[in-house]
Formats: sequence, structure tokens, C-alpha cells
Amino acid sequence: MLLANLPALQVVIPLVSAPLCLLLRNPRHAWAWATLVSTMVLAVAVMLAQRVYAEGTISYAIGAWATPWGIEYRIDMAGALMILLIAAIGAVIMPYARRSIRHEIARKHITLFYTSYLLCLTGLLGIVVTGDAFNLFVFLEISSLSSYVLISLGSTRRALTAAFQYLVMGTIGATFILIGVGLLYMMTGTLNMTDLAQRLPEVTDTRTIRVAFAFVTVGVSIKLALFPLHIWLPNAYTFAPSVVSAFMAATATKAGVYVLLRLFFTVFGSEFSFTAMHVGEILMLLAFAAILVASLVAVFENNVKRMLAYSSVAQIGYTILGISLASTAGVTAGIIYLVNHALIKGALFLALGCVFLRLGSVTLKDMHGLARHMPWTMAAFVAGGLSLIGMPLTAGFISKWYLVSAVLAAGYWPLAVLVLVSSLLALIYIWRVVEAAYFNVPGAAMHKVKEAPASMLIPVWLLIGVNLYVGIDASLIFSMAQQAADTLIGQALQ
Amino acid sequence: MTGISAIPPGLPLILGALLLPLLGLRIRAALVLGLPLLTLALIWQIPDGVSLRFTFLEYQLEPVSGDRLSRLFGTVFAIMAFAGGLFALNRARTLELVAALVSAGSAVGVTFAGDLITLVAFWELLALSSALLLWSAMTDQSYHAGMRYLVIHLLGGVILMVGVIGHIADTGSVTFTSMALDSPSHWLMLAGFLLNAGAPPLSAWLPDAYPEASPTGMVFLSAFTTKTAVYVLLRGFPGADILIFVGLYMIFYGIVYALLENDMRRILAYSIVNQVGFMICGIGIGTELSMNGAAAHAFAHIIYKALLLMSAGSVLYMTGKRKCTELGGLFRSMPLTTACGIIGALSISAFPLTSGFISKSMISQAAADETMAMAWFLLTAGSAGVFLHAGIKFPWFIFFQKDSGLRPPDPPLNMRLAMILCAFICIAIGIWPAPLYAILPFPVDYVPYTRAHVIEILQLLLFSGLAFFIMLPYMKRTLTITLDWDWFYRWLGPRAINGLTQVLSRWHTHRRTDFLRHLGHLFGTLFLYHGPRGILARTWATGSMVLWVVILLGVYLVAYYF
Amino acid sequence: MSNLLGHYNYWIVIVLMMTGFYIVIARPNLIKKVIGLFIFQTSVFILFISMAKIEGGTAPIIAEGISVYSNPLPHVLILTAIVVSLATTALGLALIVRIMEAYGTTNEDEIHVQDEQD
Amino acid sequence: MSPEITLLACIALPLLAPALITALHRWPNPREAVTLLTSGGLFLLVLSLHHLVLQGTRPAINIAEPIPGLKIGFEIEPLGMLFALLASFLWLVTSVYSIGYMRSHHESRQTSFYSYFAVALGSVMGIAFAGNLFTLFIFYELLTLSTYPLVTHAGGDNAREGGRMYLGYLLGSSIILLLLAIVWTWSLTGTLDFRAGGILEGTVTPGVASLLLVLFIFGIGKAAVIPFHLWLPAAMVAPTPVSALLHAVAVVKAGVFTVLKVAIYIFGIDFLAQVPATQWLTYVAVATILLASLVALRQDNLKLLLAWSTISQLSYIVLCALLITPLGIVGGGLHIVMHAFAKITLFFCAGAIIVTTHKTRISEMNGIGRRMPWTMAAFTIGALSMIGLPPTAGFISKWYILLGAIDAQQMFAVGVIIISTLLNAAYFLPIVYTAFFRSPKGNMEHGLKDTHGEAPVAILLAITVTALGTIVLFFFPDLPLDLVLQLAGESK
Amino acid sequence: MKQHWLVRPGTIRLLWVIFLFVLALTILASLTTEVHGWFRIDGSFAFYAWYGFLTCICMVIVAKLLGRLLQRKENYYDRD
Repeated sequence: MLLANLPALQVVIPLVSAPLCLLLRNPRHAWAWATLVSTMVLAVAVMLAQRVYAEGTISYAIGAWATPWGIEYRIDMAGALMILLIAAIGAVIMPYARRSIRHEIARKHITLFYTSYLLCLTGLLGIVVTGDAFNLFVFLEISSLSSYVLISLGSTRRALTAAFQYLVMGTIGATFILIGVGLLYMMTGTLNMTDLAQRLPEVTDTRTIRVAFAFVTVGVSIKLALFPLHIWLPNAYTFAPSVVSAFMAATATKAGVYVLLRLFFTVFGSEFSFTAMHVGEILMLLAFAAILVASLVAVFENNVKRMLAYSSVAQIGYTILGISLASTAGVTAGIIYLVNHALIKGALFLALGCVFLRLGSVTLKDMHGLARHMPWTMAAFVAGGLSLIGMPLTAGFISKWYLVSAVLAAGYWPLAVLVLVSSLLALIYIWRVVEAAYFNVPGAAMHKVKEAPASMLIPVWLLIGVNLYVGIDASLIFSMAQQAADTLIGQALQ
Repeated sequence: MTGISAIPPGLPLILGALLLPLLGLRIRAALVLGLPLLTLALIWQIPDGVSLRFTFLEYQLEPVSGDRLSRLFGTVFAIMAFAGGLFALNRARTLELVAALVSAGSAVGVTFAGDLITLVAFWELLALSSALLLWSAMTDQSYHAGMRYLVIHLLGGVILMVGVIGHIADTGSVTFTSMALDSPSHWLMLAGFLLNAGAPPLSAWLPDAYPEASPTGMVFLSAFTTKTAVYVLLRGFPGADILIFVGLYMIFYGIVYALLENDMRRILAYSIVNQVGFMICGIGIGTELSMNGAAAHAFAHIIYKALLLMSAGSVLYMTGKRKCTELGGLFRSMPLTTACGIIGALSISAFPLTSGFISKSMISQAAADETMAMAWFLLTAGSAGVFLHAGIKFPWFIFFQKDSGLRPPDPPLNMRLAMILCAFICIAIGIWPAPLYAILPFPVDYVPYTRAHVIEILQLLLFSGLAFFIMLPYMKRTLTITLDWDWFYRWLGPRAINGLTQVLSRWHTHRRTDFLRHLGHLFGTLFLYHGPRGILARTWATGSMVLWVVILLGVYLVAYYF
Repeated sequence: MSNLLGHYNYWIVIVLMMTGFYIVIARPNLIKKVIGLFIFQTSVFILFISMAKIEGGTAPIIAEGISVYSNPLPHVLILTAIVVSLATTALGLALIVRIMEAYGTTNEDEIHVQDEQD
Repeated sequence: MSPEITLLACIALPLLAPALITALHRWPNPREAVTLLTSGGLFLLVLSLHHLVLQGTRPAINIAEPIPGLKIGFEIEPLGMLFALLASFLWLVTSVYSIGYMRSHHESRQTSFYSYFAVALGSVMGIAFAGNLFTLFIFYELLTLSTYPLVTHAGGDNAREGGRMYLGYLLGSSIILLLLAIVWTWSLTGTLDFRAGGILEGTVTPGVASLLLVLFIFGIGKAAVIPFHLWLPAAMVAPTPVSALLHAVAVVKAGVFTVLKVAIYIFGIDFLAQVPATQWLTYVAVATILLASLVALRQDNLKLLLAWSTISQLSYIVLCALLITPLGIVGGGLHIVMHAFAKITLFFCAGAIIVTTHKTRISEMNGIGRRMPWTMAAFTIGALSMIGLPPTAGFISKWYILLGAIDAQQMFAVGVIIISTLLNAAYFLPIVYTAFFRSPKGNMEHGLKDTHGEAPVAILLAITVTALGTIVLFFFPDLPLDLVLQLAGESK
Repeated sequence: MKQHWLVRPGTIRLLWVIFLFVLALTILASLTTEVHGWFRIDGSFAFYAWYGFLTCICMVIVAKLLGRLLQRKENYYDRD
């Protein structure tokens, strides 16, 4: 019984526990509650993923209303991978959050923080599991609204403006998706994605569908911060609390990419999206620009957190580049990139959070000689950085490898060069941090700095460990990603 | 295969020489004189054929392989090492003696090398030790001359090496036997050999380098390098026609340049080229007689050239002067030196009763026997020219001519002894050629002292003498040098390389500045747009963000709607 | 012509949407931006509602004699969307309150200037 | 121990040693003992494998497979064996030298110096024993990263500048070009294993193969082919033991080693002959040989001169790889060893001079041979070997290079080697002359007083070993020769 | 300073006389031997005498002319 309802539980557990959390006024209790919930969520996600891995796509009808009238939860391989990722990141950051949040957020807001966090988790998981287009919009908004709150809790007042800007952009993006969904409904009379996929081919020649496609594309592009609609992202990540930056970087934009995969492949079908609408070429161009421009900005950036934010924009570009190839290899590469980047960026932002905790600043010039005082933190940062660059034996290498070989297989070798050149740019901006932390003489204020607490270091190193493990043995993630890609592209062929 | 006969005879010289710096003065002297004698003894117990073999890399080496020819050259090298050592004893720097003995050892090593790899190894060692010998004069000129010498000889060495490798690749054999000029590798080997012989066009290294050695050093230098080349040519390329022309060129090159020269030792250096020319000509003719002649001439030449250089060295040692224009009239205070110099001069001119007479005439006789008219006439003219440039000119300008006012005494005892030794050998061979003829590579039935021949030679030489004195006004010494092929590597080469590197470095600097400037521009541009305050990095107003959304939406809509 | 006027509901939607956009883009005042955003969202609601309308149809209540109903589903959806929109607006306004406290202004340009000075 | 375990131990030992070295950072003597024991142990381990390799055994082991078909694995073949023997032996010698150098130079942060050194050597072992191109690439990058702290050891802006250049060139070329080539190869062939006869034949057109070859040759920045050579002079800011082992042996040889591996096992000699770019790249190698020598002619800084000379000599080996004949491979393989011994000797001597006299310029070294005869005698031996004169090791490798060039009918290459010999002589011999023949009086005029004697004993010991090695390898070249001949036999 | 006997003009004159006498003697001596030339012209009377004399004169002249062309100041290579 319990097992059968797993898809629902995945969303319901955090959804229900969020208001409960609000009742716990004591920050410590709120933290304990949120930790418990996120652990349960992870357990559910693992069980779900196991089932999907073993049995294939799961379909679950909410309230036992049969599809297409009721809302369907549908988890295929791509979805399983995503919930696993989101749940895992969500669980891993909780032990970390306790110290970090206590340091960065006013005591009276802490309960609010955990509540918003649980809601955000709900939203992200919901986006993944739902098979209903409108439901997708709702979950998207749940996650967005809660993340505006999370971001606004940042320690400086600029967090407020960043959150506001994100709110405006996010709302427009979500509303665009809503318009698209509405137009689709108008033409097909259904909101169930599987159903939509079956009915759409009859009406793809209409302008309405094309307009719907345009709205959806732009809306999703905003949510996943694709160049040039990424402008909300750097500030949001920079001024959000460290935990939030890590969580958002690892999950929120990834969920956006997932929505894109879902809509382009499952709903519209790759035939329509890529062959008729040429969205592949457009995305490739934008991805190209994203990779180059954002990497360059990151190179010049002095605030490390902002640097990582821009790096995220570039990394989203890579993911989209893989997807834009619309081949199995490309989509596989995109998905692997997505997962690995979540692991990398999560670890990097968390490591930076440790720095912020002890140093109170994350600018390069304040970090001179930091490695002597925070060796474990900086070692984690370097390991994560190497992964970001794409050094062998790290997850980043695996994703770059697949991406480059997919790009080469598709015959776009200049793009392969671009990927490698921007890896070099990544090397430069990571190296600036390494040089500051390892090879510069520490300032006088550095004496008081000591290593971050274990409760924060362990999550960081956990993520780094996964990173390194994936770098050595990527077979599991590869097989999952390939299955996911096969399912996504296969659906289009049906 | 085993025992004493398996010791490479050059080895004691080389290894012993390396001990010299560690020893006291007396033992050092004993070693300098003793080692050549030991070598001589070793040489004469080496049987015909290969007496030492071992595998090196993938080849069978035969570093000790004796026959009549190698023994002949080995003998004269050992004698020369002894005489030179005696001359230099207690006068030269230890380093010079080390270098001299190593080069003697290398030369002996070459003569007993049965395979080409050993040959190349000793060949390079000879070049190195000779350069060291030059450098041990410790002057700036000797440094530059030594560098030039070394570079030229390394060039020869590596050309030879390429030839040898090509030969091995072609034939699979490393044995050093006579070769025909039928493949590029053999031509390269010939080129390598000839370079050491002082053949054109790279003959200028010899008069360029040798005269910069110390007074004692040049005695050694003159003996080994060129004569080793004569030896390998005798063994490797007997009867190669081209050698006749090369030899003739060298003969007249030596004469003409010597006539123009002012430096006494440079005159003698040119005359080395000239004399080696006779030998190479003999090798080119390629009959048993001419080969014997070349070998015998090499033997004789080493001794009398050493004698000439000893006398010149004594003058330099005692006066510190080397130019004809600064010397003259020394016969008054240096009688022994003068006498020895004259004996050397007569020998080189092949006057009857001297060693040159019994060896050189074999070569022209061979040319006549083969009815090589041009070769014969030119050889004869060359013989006359030898007397002109070395036989008279050298002693005349140094010891007689005007009175320079210098009154140095004869040199120290060991130097005198060395000169006397050489002079004795010159005369002895001239009077009693049989022992030398007995050790020549081929059986000799040549009789030098016929009445006709003696008279002919006397006519030839004496009338050249007449010509010398008649033309004396035209041979006034001037403070000049004469351009040679070395202009290309002394004047043009350095300037070319200098210019080239300068152009390159300027180009590089320009490129670098250009590159850096462009890089700076690029960086500036990138920074303008991507820097923290750049348009792409700074915080935008919400309105602009939304504007972009609208624009992008518009683009999509326009693209898709129509 | 009839085609253009026939879809007059679309024109209303488009006008509203553009109005909303214009306000968001052009007005520096944050509150006005939120209002613009609200207008923009409202346009979408109208789009949904209007497309659910079937000519001659009534409210989807089963009653005798009536066989044509408007599609009820969009209404349901839009109810949800309105809730979302209200939440967004509320959150936006709450943020503006905080911004006002922190910056002393709700003018984005002035906020920007203050940020630059930090 | 089975050969496979020994193989892993060879790589693990130096990679783990830093832990112990760091732990002992307060006690210099035990710390250095760890370095010596590790290097000695490593050499013995490598040595214990070499008989097996000569018998034709190829110990191999795979430890991971991150991506299906993309293995991290090791396999010993003759060339790798040779490289490993060389590097481990010279590490032992360099360790002795470093102890003398670092102590008499009173260098700071010696613990990290020895630690990174060990890691670098571990990477070299990984490169030498790599069973496929992917594994090789990993250790190639690790080598770059682990040597960066060594290059910038001195600290300060100068070192940082040099270090940036070092890192920029090496990582830049390897990430953009080499990695592209590797991924491309993989996507063409589906494997990256080193296989005798190559893996590319039959899968690519000559045009693509040309492009790949260009990517490989330039991508392997450690081989320092123009225009990817400037990192080497820049790296001369490093302490001399680093320059000696890393920039005469480990790093640069890792580069040319990779070039040879790619030529033999990825392209295959026969296939390489059909690749049009081979000829063109030959000209690049030749230009590198000549231009670097010309630049070296103008250097006054001894270490820089050695660096430029290294650039020139490295291209000998690249040239060998492009000669497309087994004999060329023999020459290239031998030159790795022979050049290493000579060049490390030269660097050792340069370092000895720095430590003892604090002089770096040749023009200040008048008559230095009289005060440091032992050092400068060793320098002379090294110089002779660079020129390729008997009785030094350089003669042997020059012999086979020429043999290969003649075998390949590349008279052009032969000519270049002839000219290069002269250039080598032209820039090395003046140093020898200056050291022994010029009067030290000239130095006095510069206000320099020469009161020094010979270098410290540890330094002299190391110098003696490598200089003797240079001569011994002339007379007994069998060990390296047997290995490369086996290699050439397989690559036919 | 007293002149050495060898450089007194009288002695030199005497030496010239002796020298010319010896020259004449060698020419006469060639009459006593039968001339056997290999190449016709070398069988001519006192061939070696005139051949040696003339070639020597030629060589000096050639050298002189070549010297015009090739001779340079001593410090030619050492300049700059």
C-alpha cells in the first residue's frame, strides 16, 4: 500500500510537513523537522528510483481518478534521476544548514526558512513527478514563490531586490508557460502530457500550436536562466544565503531543464520541436553565447559567489548544448551534465558557504592565504573546481567527455573546440581562487580564521566524494541517463 | 685474440695522458717520453689481421686490426709523439701535453681501427683533443681559432658519421675496407675524410687554426689530423680519380697562399696543405708505386714538417714574434735552429740526400708511369713551387734577409735535442731509404738515386731558386692576410647568423608586442563588456530584463507565426 | 475583417498583456511594477475563460433542457491560477515593504544608485 | 608480489609518500630519508619488472572504467619500461642532489617541495605505465598540476608569472587540443587502448588523420614544439633540482614519450606514413630544432640556455616519431634516455654553480672550472653528449637517429641534424672554454670576488653519478637498446 | 757593430757567382745523361731548368695578381 503510493508520498510528505514546520517556533526544532522530512523524501526517492530502474515508467493516478481526467503522476527514468538528485541534494544540505543558517539568518526568520525550504522541495519534486501540464505550472509556482522567499532571506538588503527581480522574471516565465499550456488545451482538450503528445500531431500545423510553443520556450528559458534571460540569476545566487545558493544551483535550474526536456520531447515531440521549429539551432546559438559570455564574465569577477553564479549560467549553456543536438548521445550528455553539474555546483557553493561562515566575505582579495587556515574547505573547493573545469577522475570530466563526443558525433567540431576553450576559461577563474587561497600571503585578519565545523564539512565532502566516485565509475549514471534519453526520444517516435 | 696484442695501441697514450695532471714533474716527463715508446712497442707486436673483437650496439667491432699500412702510420705517429713530447717537455702547459698525447693516441687509434665505428669514435676524439691543444695556448685568438677549428671538424665528423651510417645501412658491414665512389654515403665519407686532409673548399681551417697554437702545440697539430686523413684515404679510396684533382688543387693552393703570407707559421701551414696535396694526388693515381709514394711521403713529411715547425717554434718561443716583417738575420745567434730549419727546408723541397727526395719522386714517377701528362707536369711544377715557398722563402725571411736586430740564443736543451733528432731522421732516411721502403705497404723496387734523376731535380730546384731571387722584389712582405673560403664562415656566416637571429628576435619582439597589444585590446574589450561593471555582468534594471523577455518572445513569435 | 473582430477577446488579452508589460518595463516604481505584473497575469486569465466559453452554452450545471455547457475545466484552472497570482502579488508587495525599510525608497533607479554605492 | 601488484606499487608508492613526508615536516633528516627510501624503493620495483618485459611479458591491470570502454588501466611495454627506469633512477639521484641543494640554498617550504616532487614522479610512473591514452592523459594533467607548486616554489611575482605561463601553456594546449584529439579518436574508433600497429587505421580519412596528428603533436605541449615551447624557458624560475629532473627528464620527456606512444600505438608507423601532415610536421620539428638552437646561441643565462637547448633536443625525438621507420623509433627512444642523462648533468652543474657562487650568467663564470673542476668536468661531459661525441651517450642516440633518418630517406632531416650538431657545439663549447681557459681576473673587474670552492658533497655525488652515467651508457647501452629494439620489432 | 761575414756585400757577390756557376754545372751535367722523356717535351734540352724557372715565375705572378684581389689588412676579421 505504502509502496504503491510512493509517487504521491514523494510530494505529499514535504507538502504536508511544511505548514507543520511553521508551527515549530524553535529554530532547532524546525531544523530537526526539516531534516527528518528531507531524509524521508530521500528514502522515498531512492525507492522510487529503484522501482523505475527495475520496472520502467511508473504511472500513478491521484485520487484514483483515471487519466486523462484525473491528474497523473508519471515517473520515467529521467524523472527518477531528477527526483533522486533533488531529494539527495535536499537531504545533504540539511546537516550543513543548521550552522550556516544560524549564522546568516535572523533567528526569528529561521522557522520561516525551513518552511519555505520544504515548500520549495515540494514544488521541485512535484514538477518532476507530475504528468499533467497544468499541475506542472502549479508546482513551478510553488517552487518559485518559496524560492523568492528563500532568496530574500539573504543577509544583505540586496537580497531583497534580487528576490524581487527574480519574482518579476519568474512570474512572467511561469505565466508564459501557462499561456502555452492554455493554448495547447484549446487545441487538444487535454492537459495530460501523454495524452497531449498523442493528440498534438494532428494539430501541429496550426499557428496556435506554434504560438504556444514560442511562449513555452521563452517561459522555460527564463526559468532555467538561458542566456540572455539569465540576468536574474547572478544576483539571486550571489545574495541568497549560502545554503540557498547551493540548493538552487543544484536543483532549481535543473528542474527548469527538466521541464524543457519534458515539454520539448514528451509533449511536443522532438520531431516537431527540433525538425519543424528548429529550436535546436536556436538553443545551440544561445547555449554557445551563454557558455562564452558567462565564462568570460566569471573570469573577471572578483566575488567568488558571483563567479560561481555566472559559471552556472555557462554550465546551463553546456547542458542545453547537449540537448539541442536532439540525438540520443546529445540528450544523454545533457542529462549527465545536468546531474554532474548539480553535484559540482552544490559542493562548490557549500564550500563557499563555509568560507563565508568563517571569513564573512567571499571576495578574492579577502581569501588570500585562506588555504592554510581552512585546508579542508579549500581542498573541497579545489576538488569541486577541478570537476567544474573537467579534470579527469572527476564527474565534470565525464560530462564534458560525453558532451564533446556527442558534439563531435553530430559533426560540430568547432563547438567541441568551444567547449574545450571554455573549460580553459573555467580553469582560469577557478585558478584565480586557487592562487589567492594557496599562493598568496595571508592578510593580518586571517589569524582568527579557523576551519569550518564538521557538520558543514561533511556534506561538502559527501558531495565531493560522489563527484570523485562518478569520475571513476560513471556506469550507473550513464546507464540511467541513457535510458532517460532513450525514453524521451523514444516517446517522440511513438 | 688475447694478450698484449689485443690492447688498442692508442689507448695507453690516451689513458696515460689523462694521468698527467695528477703526477709530479719528473714522472710526468718520464711518461711523456715513455708512453710514445710504449705505443711504438705495442704497434710492432700487433700481428696482421684482427686481434680484438667485440659487440657494440648491434655491430661487430674490430678496434685492433693491423697490417703494414697501419703499422707504418702508427710508427710515425709514435715517433712524432716522442719527438714532439721531447720538444715540449717542461715548456708546454700540462694541459697541452695531455691534449697532444690524446690526439696522438687517437691518431694511432684511427690507424688500427678495423671497423668504421671505432674509426669515427677516434676521429671525433682527435678533433676534440686538437681543439683542446689549440685552446691550451690560452689566448683569445687561439680560442676563436679553436672554436672555428672544432666546428669545422665536427662538421666533417658528422658528415663522415652520416656516410658511415649510410654505408652500414647499404651494406650491413662495418668493416673498413677500400670503397668505390658508387653511393652517396661513400661520397659523404670521402668528404669527411678530405675535410680533415685540408682539401678544398674547406682548407682554410688549417692555416687559420694551427698558427694560433702555442710554439710547441703546432708541432703536434701538424702531424696527426691531416696525416690521419691521408691514412684513411689510402685505405678507403685508393685510385679514386677525383683525388688527383683535389691533390693538384691543394698543391698550388698551398704554394700561392704561402707566397702571399707574412706569418712564418702560416707559411708552413699552407705548405702542409701543399704537401698533403702531393700525397692525395698519389692516392688518386692509385698504383702500388704511387701509394707507396704517398705513404712514404706522409712518413717523411711528418718528420720534416715537425722539424720546420720546431725551428719556427723555437724562434717564436725565443723572440715572441711570428711575422716575416719583424724577423730576419737570426742565423747569427741561433745557428743550430738555422741549420735545422735549413735541413727541414731542403727536405720539404726534396733535395737529394734528404727524406723528401726519396719519397716525393715516387709520386711523380707513378704519374709518369701511368702517362698522366697533366698530373706529371703539374706535379713537377709543384715540386719547383715547394722550393719556392717553403724551401727558400721560409729560411730566407726568418734567418737571413734583413737584420731585424734580434739576437736570441738557441732554444733550451730539450728543444735542441728534439730538432737534432728530427734533422737526423730526415737526413738518415734521405741517405739510407731502405728501412723505410721495407715497411711501406707494397714491395718497393724504386731506385731514387739515379744520376739522371739527381741532376734533373737539382736543375729544377736550383732554377726555382734563381726565380725566387729574381722575383724577390715582388715578394716584399706586407702586413696582410689573404681571403680564403674561410671568409664564408668567418665573415659572412657570423654576420648571417647574427643578422638572422637579430631579425628573428626583432620579429619575435614585434610579434610579442603586437600580440601583447592585441591581447591588451582584447582584454580591454572583454573587460569592458564582461568585467564586473560591464554591460554583461552588472545588475540590470527589472525593466530591461523584461524588455529582453518581450524581445525574445517577439522574435520567436515572428519566426514561428509566419 | 470579421476574422480580426471575431477574435476580439484575443485583442483584449493582447492589449492587457502589453499594458502589463509596459508598466513593468517603463515604471521604475516597484509597486507599479507589481501592479503591471498583475494586469499581465489577468490577461491570461481572460484568455482561458474566454476560450472556455461556448456560444450559447451556460454554466456547467446539470439542468434539464440544457445541453450546451461552457467548458468547466478552464474555470477550475483559473481559480488555481488566480490564487497563485494573488500569492505572487502578496509576496511582491511584502518584498517591497522590506525594500522600503532597507532602502527608504521604492524607486528602482534610486535603489540601483544605492546599490552601486555599496 | 605478482607483476601487476608491483606495477600498481610503482605508481602508488610515490603518490603516497607525501603523506609521510608531510607528517615528518618537523624532522628534516627522517623526512629526507623518506624521500630517499621512496625513490630507491621505486627504482628497485621498476627494475624488478624489467626482466619480465624483456622476456616479452606485458603485465597489465585495469583499475576502473569510468565510461564503458574508457578504462583507467596500466600495461607495461618496452618504451614505458624504459621511461620508468630512467625517471625512477634519476629521481633517486635528484633526491640526493635536492638535499644538498635545498639545504645549502636555505630554501623555504622544503616539505612541500619534496611532497610535490614525489607526486610528480608518481604521475610520471602513471604516464610511463599507462595502458591507454585516457590513463595517460590523466597522469599527464596530474603531472602538470603537481609541478606547478614546484615551478613557483621561489614565490614572488616573477615565479608567479612564470608559473602562470607554465600552467597556461601546458593546460591550455592539453585541454583544447590534446583532449579534443583524444575524444575525437575515441568517437572514431571507440577505444583508446595502445595497440601495436595503431587503432586509427581504416577508420579515418587521411585528411582527418592529418588534423588529428596536428592536434596531437601541438596538443602535447610538454613536447615543446614551436609555438608551444615558451613554457619551458618560463619554467626556469623553478629551483634547479626541479629544472633538472622535471624540465630535462620527467615533464618534457613525458611529452615526447607521449608523442612516441601516439605515433606507435595510436597511429601505427605504417598508417602514419599515409598521413599527409607527417611531412609538414617534420618541418615544424626541424624548425624547432634550428630556431631553438639559434636562440640558445644568444643566451647568457645558463639555465635559459639549457632550456632552449632542451627545446631543440626534444624536437629530435618528435622528428624521430615522424620518420615513420622502426629505426627512427629506436633513435627516439634512445634519445629520451641519453639526452636525459646529459641534460640533467648540465642542470645539476648549473645548480651547483648557483648554490656555490650565486652566479647565473655565463659571462660571470670566467675560470670557474679552476675552482670547481669536478663540476665543470661533469658539465663538459654533458656538453659533449649534447653534441653527440664519443665517448658519451649522446653519440649512441645520434647514431640511431641518423640511421633512422637515412633509412627513411629523409636527407633533409640528416642535414638538419648535421647543422644542429654544429649549433650545439657553438653554444656549449664556449661555456666549457670560459670555465676552464678564461682568466677569472675578468670577474674581479665586475667587482665579484671568487672565494668559493667546490659544491656541497651531496651535489657533487649526484653530478658524478649522472656524468658517469653519460659515459657508461656509451660503452654499455644494452639495457635501453634492448628495450627499444624490442619496441621497434613490435612496431614493424 | 761589426758585420757578420755572411752579410758583407763581398760575400754575397761571391755567393751569387758560386750559385750561377752551380747552375751552369747542372745544365752541363744534363748533357752527360741520356734524356728519356715520357711526354716528348720533357725530353728537350735542360727541360727541368727552364720548366722550373718559368713555372716559378708564373706562380709568383699568379700569386701577386691573386693577392691584389684577396689581400686584406691583418685585422680584417678582428674589426668590429
